[in-house]
This record gives sequence, C-alpha cells and structure tokens, in this order.
Amino acid sequence: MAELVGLAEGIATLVRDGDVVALEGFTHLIPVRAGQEIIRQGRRDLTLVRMTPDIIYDQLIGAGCASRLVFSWGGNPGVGSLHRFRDAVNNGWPAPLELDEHSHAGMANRYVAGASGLPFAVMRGYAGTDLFRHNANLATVTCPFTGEVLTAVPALRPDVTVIHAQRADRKGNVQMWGLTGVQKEAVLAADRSLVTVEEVVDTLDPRPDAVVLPGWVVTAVAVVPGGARPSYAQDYYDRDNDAYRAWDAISRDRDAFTAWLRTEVLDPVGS
Amino acid sequence: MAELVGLAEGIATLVRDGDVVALEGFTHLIPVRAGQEIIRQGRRDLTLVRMTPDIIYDQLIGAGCASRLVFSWGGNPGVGSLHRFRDAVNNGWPAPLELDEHSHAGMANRYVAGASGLPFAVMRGYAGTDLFRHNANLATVTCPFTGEVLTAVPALRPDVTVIHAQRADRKGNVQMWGLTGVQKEAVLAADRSLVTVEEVVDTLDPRPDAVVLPGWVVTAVAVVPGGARPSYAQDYYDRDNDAYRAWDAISRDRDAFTAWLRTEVLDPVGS
Amino acid sequence: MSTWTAEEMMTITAARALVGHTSCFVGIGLPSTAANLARRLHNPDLVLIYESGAIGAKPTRLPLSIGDGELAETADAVISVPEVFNYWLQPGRIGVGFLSAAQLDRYANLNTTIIGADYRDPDVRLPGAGGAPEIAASCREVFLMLRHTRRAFVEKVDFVTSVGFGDGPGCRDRLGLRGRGPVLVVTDIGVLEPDPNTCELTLTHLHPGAELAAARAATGWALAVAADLAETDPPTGEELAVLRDLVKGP
Amino acid sequence: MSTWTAEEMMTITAARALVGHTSCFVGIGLPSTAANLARRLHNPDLVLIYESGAIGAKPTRLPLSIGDGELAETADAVISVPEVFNYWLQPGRIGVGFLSAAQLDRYANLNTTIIGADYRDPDVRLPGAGGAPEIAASCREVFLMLRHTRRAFVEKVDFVTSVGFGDGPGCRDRLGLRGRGPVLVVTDIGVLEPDPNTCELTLTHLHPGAELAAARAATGWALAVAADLAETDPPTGEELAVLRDLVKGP
Repeated sequence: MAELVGLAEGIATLVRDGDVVALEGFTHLIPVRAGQEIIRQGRRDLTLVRMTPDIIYDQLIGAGCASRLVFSWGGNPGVGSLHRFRDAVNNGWPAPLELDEHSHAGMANRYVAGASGLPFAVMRGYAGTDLFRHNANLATVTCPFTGEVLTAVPALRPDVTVIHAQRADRKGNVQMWGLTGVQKEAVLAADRSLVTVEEVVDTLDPRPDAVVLPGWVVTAVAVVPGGARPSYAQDYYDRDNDAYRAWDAISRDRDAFTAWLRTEVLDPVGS
Repeated sequence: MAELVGLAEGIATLVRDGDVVALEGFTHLIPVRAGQEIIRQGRRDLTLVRMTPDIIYDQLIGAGCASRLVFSWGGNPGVGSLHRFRDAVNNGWPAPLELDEHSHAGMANRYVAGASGLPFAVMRGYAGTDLFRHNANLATVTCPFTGEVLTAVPALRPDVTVIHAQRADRKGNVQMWGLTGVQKEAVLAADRSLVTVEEVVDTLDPRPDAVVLPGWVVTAVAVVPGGARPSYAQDYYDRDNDAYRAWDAISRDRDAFTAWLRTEVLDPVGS
Repeated sequence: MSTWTAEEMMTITAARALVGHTSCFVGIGLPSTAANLARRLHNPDLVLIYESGAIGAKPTRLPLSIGDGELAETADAVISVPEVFNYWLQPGRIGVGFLSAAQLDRYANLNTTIIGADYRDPDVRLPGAGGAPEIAASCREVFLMLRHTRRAFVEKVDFVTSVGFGDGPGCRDRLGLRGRGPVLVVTDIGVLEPDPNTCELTLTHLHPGAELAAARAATGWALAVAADLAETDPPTGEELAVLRDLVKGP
Repeated sequence: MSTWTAEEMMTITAARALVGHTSCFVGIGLPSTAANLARRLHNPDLVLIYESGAIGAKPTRLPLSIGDGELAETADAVISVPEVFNYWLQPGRIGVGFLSAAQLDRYANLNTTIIGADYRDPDVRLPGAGGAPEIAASCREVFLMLRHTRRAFVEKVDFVTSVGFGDGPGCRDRLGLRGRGPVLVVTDIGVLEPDPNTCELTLTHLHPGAELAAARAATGWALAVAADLAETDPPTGEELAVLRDLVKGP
C-alpha cells in the first residue's frame, strides 16, 4: 500500500546521494516539481536516467546533482538544445557528466527488462551505428533456434523512479491517461517509487486509455497540483510552450541560470 | 484497411489446409463460430495454436482438422478434461495429434516475440521441468552482461490468427474490452488475421480497458453476432456454463460426438 | 461427528494461511474459494491476481472460470496475459501462488501433464502446465491444495510439470528459481510442510478427527511426521458461516 | 521571383512523395507538417504514428511537440512507448519513416549525436539518437528532409547515429537491416535519391529556380547528378493554400 507523503518528505526519504534515479515522462506528465525538490535538497552524484531528458534534467545537471546521464535524446522539444547539458558535457561545468547513451528503442527495452525481472532484453537495433563503438552497455546475442545475431541491452533497475500522474485514490492506487510513455515500466523496474499526482480522489473511475499502478507496487504518493508544469497533464492543464522557449535564454548563460536557480528553486519568493 | 467479409468467405480465403492457425481467446471472446466454420469447410492437417484449447479445439480435433497442437493448457474450464483431445493423443482418433507443449508464460512470450519481429524471447521458465526434456522448441540463452542462463522460446508466427471482438467500425478498426488475453499479440504475430465481431458501428467510442487493433493490421472482419458462444462477450452476453458441462457428455463418446457434429455443425437444421 | 466437510476444512485452513499476505496468484476451484474467503474473514486488502489479466479482482461471487467477466469488472487493473506473466509474476512481485496437481512427490514436485511411463503414449493425458511452472518458480511462496490419496502422493511423479524442491536441498538455487517454493500443503487429512533441512514434506497437522494411520496409508512414501504433530483448529462458526455464504453466492 | 519559400517547397515535395503510402512514422517539425499536409491534400487515410504512443493520430492543428495532447485525443489507439518500438516499428509494419540530421554522407548515413572528432570531448553536443537508429533500420522506406549546406552534406559524418547504406551496396543486408533505407532526400535545393547500383545519393531534381552549381557548392563530396536531372513541379495554388492554412492553424 503506497504511503501518502508530502513532496519534501517523499524526496528526502526515497532519493539518496549516489542513487540511480529515473524521472520519466514522455513530453506529457513530466515530474518537474519533484525534480526541483531534488535540487532543493542538494542531492549529489546521481545517475539520472531518462529517455528524453529535457529542461528539468537541464536544471538538475546545471545545479550539480548529476554525475552520470543514461538517456537516448536530450533536447528542449520544439526549441533546441539543452545548454546546461552541453556545458556539462563540453566543459564539465558545474561537474563532469558521464554519458550512457542509447536509442529510444534501446532505453524502452532496458526498462522492459527491468520491469520483467530479466537481466537483459533482445532487440533489433544499433546495428552499424557508432553507439556500439562507444557504449559498453551493448552486446550481441545469438538466437539459439535460427542462429540470427541480435542486439542485447542490459536491464535498467533504478534505485528510485519518480513519475507524475493525474490522480490517485486513498490507498495509493495511481491512475494516469493519455500518453503514458514508459512510466509503468520505469516504476516496475525500480526498487522504490514516488508518484506525484494532481489530486487524490475517493474512487478512480475507469477511463479510456488509462494505466493503473496498484498501490502495492508504488512506494509513496505525493499530491502536487501543477507538478508537471511547464509540461502538461491531460484534462488538467496544457503545455506552457512559452516556458520552454524562455528556458533557452535562461539556460544559455551560467550566471543567468544560477540567478534563476536561486530565485525560482532554491529560495523562491514566499517559500 | 481490413476487408468486411462473410464468415464463410473469410475462412475460405484465409485458412488453408496445412496452415498454422491460432484461434485465441482466454475464456472470454473465444472465436467459436469461426472454428466451427473451419470444421464445416473440412480443413485438414492444421497446426492449431492456442494457450488454452477448450471445447472448440476439442471439436476441431475430433472433426479431424488438426495434425498438431501447440498449447499450454488443454481442458474444459470448470468441468474437466477434453475427451476428443485425449482420444486423439491416446488412440490417434480420428487422426494422430502431435504436441508442442509449453507453459502459459512460454506461449505468451512466443506470441510476443512473433508480434515483435524477433526470432525468440527470453524468459525465466521451464527450469527443472520435464517439458525441457520433451520439447525441441526450448533452449537456453546466456546473458552477455551477467552470465546468467535463461530460457529461450522460439517466436510463434501463425499463418493466420482468428479472434472474436465486441465491435469494429466500417474501416475495419477493431475494438475489444474486458479480458483481452493474448489476442493483440496473436494478431500482430500472424501473416493474416480474421476478426469476428458482434457488430459494426460508425464510430468506436473510447472505452475503459479497451484494446484497439487498427484496420491496417487486420486482414478481414466478419460480423458474427454471438460468435463467441458458449463463451462470453462482455456487455453482450454471459458465459453459458451449462453448455460447457453438457460438452463433457457429448464428447466422451465417439458416436455421440459424431452425431452432434453432424446435426450441430455440418448440417445444422435450417442451414 | 464433524459438522463440516473435508473440503470446508481444507478451504478454511488455506484461508487462515493467507493472514498477513499482500497478494495472491489464484487459480479456479478451492484456491479461489480460499482466497476469497480470506478477503472476507481477515484480509480484506488481499490482492487477488488471476492469470487472465485481472489484478486486484474483488468478485462478489465465486468466479466459475478464471476469465469470469466479473473479475475484470471489479479489478484495480486489467492487463494483457503477457504482462501478467512478464511484469507481475516473473519478477517475484506476487506473494503467494496457489497450485494443485494430479501427482506430487516428497519434494513437492508437481505433475499436471500425463499419467504413465511414456509421454508420447500416456495412460492418462492431463490438461498440462498452464501457469503452474512459473507460479511455482516465481511466487515468493507456494501453497498446494489437494486430496490426500496414494494416487496423488507418489514416490516419483510420472512427469515434472512444476518444480517444488527438485531433488532436495539447494536444488531451487541451482535451477535459479527465486521463490521459496512450496511452504504449505493442505489436504483433506492434514497439513504438510517442508522440513527446513531436508526439504521433505512433513506432516505437521492432522485435521480434527483425522488419523495419523490414514495419512500414512494415503501417502506413497514413508511419510515424515513432525515431532510436535498438532491438530488443526476446528473451523469456527464464523468461518463456516462466511464460507457457506460465499459458496452459496448472492 | 518565387512566390513560395524554400521550406514550403521542401514540405510540399515530401508530402507528394507520401501518395499511396499507408503509414508514416512522424517526428516533429517539417516531417510532421509534410505528413499532415499529405493527409489534407491527397492521402486522407495516411496513418500517422508518433513515437510518443499515438497510432493513427489526426491532429486538427500542427502538434508543437511529439507528445502533444491532441495526438492522443485523436488517435485510433494510444499505446506505451515500448509497444511503439517493439510491436509496431521493429517488425517493419510502418511504411515510411521521416528523419533529419545534422550531418549526412553520400550513403545517407546520419549523425545527430556530436560534431567533432572526439565523442568524449565534442565540439558540439547534439541531442542524440532518439528513435532514429531503429526508424532508419526498420521502416520499409526512409525519407530525409534537411537544408542543403556543406556543414550538413559531409564527406564523412563525425558519428554514425543512424545507418543509411553504410559503406555501400550490400551493407544493409550484412547488418540485418530489413527496411529499404533512405529512398528520398528532400532539401531546399532539390531532391536526391540513391543510385540503384552504387547506393550513392544522386541529385535527381532541382527545385524551380535552383542552380546545379548551388547544389554542388553545398555538397561536401563530388555530387553525382542524374543524367535526366529534372525540375520539381512548382507548388500548385492548392498545395500552397492548404499548407499555409495548416501552418497558420485554426
């Protein structure tokens, strides 16, 4: 049965220095507030995992929380590059960032293997690419029936996975709908999980295209209305595309970023 | 775009002697009428595939349509044994029946591999069982990252998969809900597919727990109201448990079965 | 003299063993009755998982088949059959798996495939494995329920469909089976549990009115008996009332 | 002199190439515009698949991101990201995959990972692979859209993120890539197609008003030119009107 906690308490209890942490969300339902709470609590030496690291990962990297990134596409969707990510890769600022770089299909299958209790997954992928030359986390496996050679990717088993969902009930059963990406697999692959939700309701009425995570496979649930902003939560609020555009200017410059981090995350007015 | 056809036409076009045929359905939505049409058209030498062969498979086997069965549990759910299946295995009546026998998890993963365009799937299973000793379609595979030895099962790629669903639209998009078993994987793993449906509607309103198969991955759709009886179609009709019990007596005796086959399937009154 | 049936005693004993468990992989028949009884008696939050794809099913009546429509209608989540086995059973998320069998041996290895010496030409063809091999491998614990007869309790099973303790201590580890294996065998005569050292099934309880001699006579090997062989507590009035109401249905 | 932009010419050229195709794996940007234009102009049943999990999306306006909410709301089916790649892309079900890149070479190998000689210390860090390697491998055909510049059209890509024709004829087969690979490269200058024998990208069309010299100057290798080099048909009034209405949005 998932425990209902406050966001600060949930992050303090579940996310530790040096952890492998996946904050998943595929454009929709990105756990932005939870990521900023990780920054606020000053976590360090994290291995951050995500298929599509976007501006919240740019913030975590720029704030010095991460020493390693496991990913397949790092950008500001519809806008351009992640400047803090680039600064860390190119200049090691504020800290060097080691990369474990994959394709989307590879990352998805790594989560599937983790959720399935398997050490690896088999796929068709990476063949002929330089990803193979630069990544020790890829191998080949031969089909015992046909002799065909395929690609193997190792399971992802995060210490903790954090996602955002539309709602939960009082037993901690979580319901999300719309584009739900790889979130179910990311939670099932992890040792611990924290789900931020828009609201807690008495009963989760069945809905089309809904994914339900039973409370007994979720560690904790925190109510964080707007927790996915500036991304969106279907049927709650829309994506704030201006915020994504604005991030480009804020993140280009170290000082502008540092100032933003202080006023918006570390000591926000009224906090 | 799936073609809308009559059941007889659909079976005649898509199911051929010697084919590997999967009629899937996990207690719910079993394509019984389609299976009886295969009997009526006198198909022979079929390899029948199904996780849970039940009374429609007992009928196909007793009618002499099958030379091979790929399965994981063959019984009359809630009642007992399949007597035609037993008679074929023990006495080769009406024809010998070769078995390719698996566990549910193995069959499910074989369909998943087929649907995924992979030659095999990796799983934890069969370890220490005699299934390994008696089945050439099992092997081991070693994890290239951990050295752990796991079980490999070969992909299932039926020539044709037949399922029953609640409804389709005029473009052949298929919608089913409730317990949908392994039907999506069975259709995606097959070269051809036929879906019988309770009804065709103008638009498929989204529903909770619904699986949609787009018309462009389905070969043909046939409207067959009651096509899953005596199994059930959620929100259309309930399971006829008496019919399952009655089958026990009918199927015990070759003559009783043969008479039933003639009057109920081959030349039904009024046909 | 007893005011309950052997089947009621079996079901109540199994239901009692579910106290404190979180989740249960349920087959149809006595296990389903026992699991639903436990939810009504003392474990209302017990999560019932049916291999047909219903997670957290809360049936108001006993399902007649594993794919009964009410299972989906009352479930917390409805998922595909591949997901049941790959995401839920295989990683060892499920606490208790219930199984039965046509034959079992002293190490609780199970046969649901064939009776006879020759797999290709069996005396009796049984339904087969179903979900049992992976339930026996991956659930954290396995409970068995079957009638205590010499035909079932055999020296050597004709076919190993599902592995209990294999050939004894250490075998599950060697095979990479991650669950603890069978920890409880409930029969119509009593209860057997594996010896912690030898893994051999040992009679630890006799049901009220049952005789040790009857247990020995119904076992196809020299039955080990616990030094502190106890008597199963008789069914309480509440247990019987709730069970009978459950079986009768609404 | 031209009454349309280079970007409009590119988009319309790509949309025309989608005539007769059943399904299309779409990224955001020009490919999404071209695919949605094709649905409005001549291929209303074209199935748009977005890697975020929308199959058969029918957006009324151009999505700003690949996970735009309207994609799910208008889709025939909404599925998980693992299912998109394993059940739909990997088996080769999808007809056309659209890709772009920061660099490509004469064999249409693509780089979206880094600019520079050293992967560990790049001059420019790019977003990375995303879905591209498997789209390039498994879609039955691949269309590329990118601006024709010397920075993009290079003799050798700094990093092979996605394979076109590798080192030439036979390479895709050796690598086990089952799709046909890139069959069309649409630029702001013209259209390139692989030579059936050498697999080398060959200029087959120049857009109205574009010069062959400009194409050669913008290509970092000795550009092969088709003997029957043709001029792209100029955009029709309808094509331009529908495109501009689409871009303007409702």
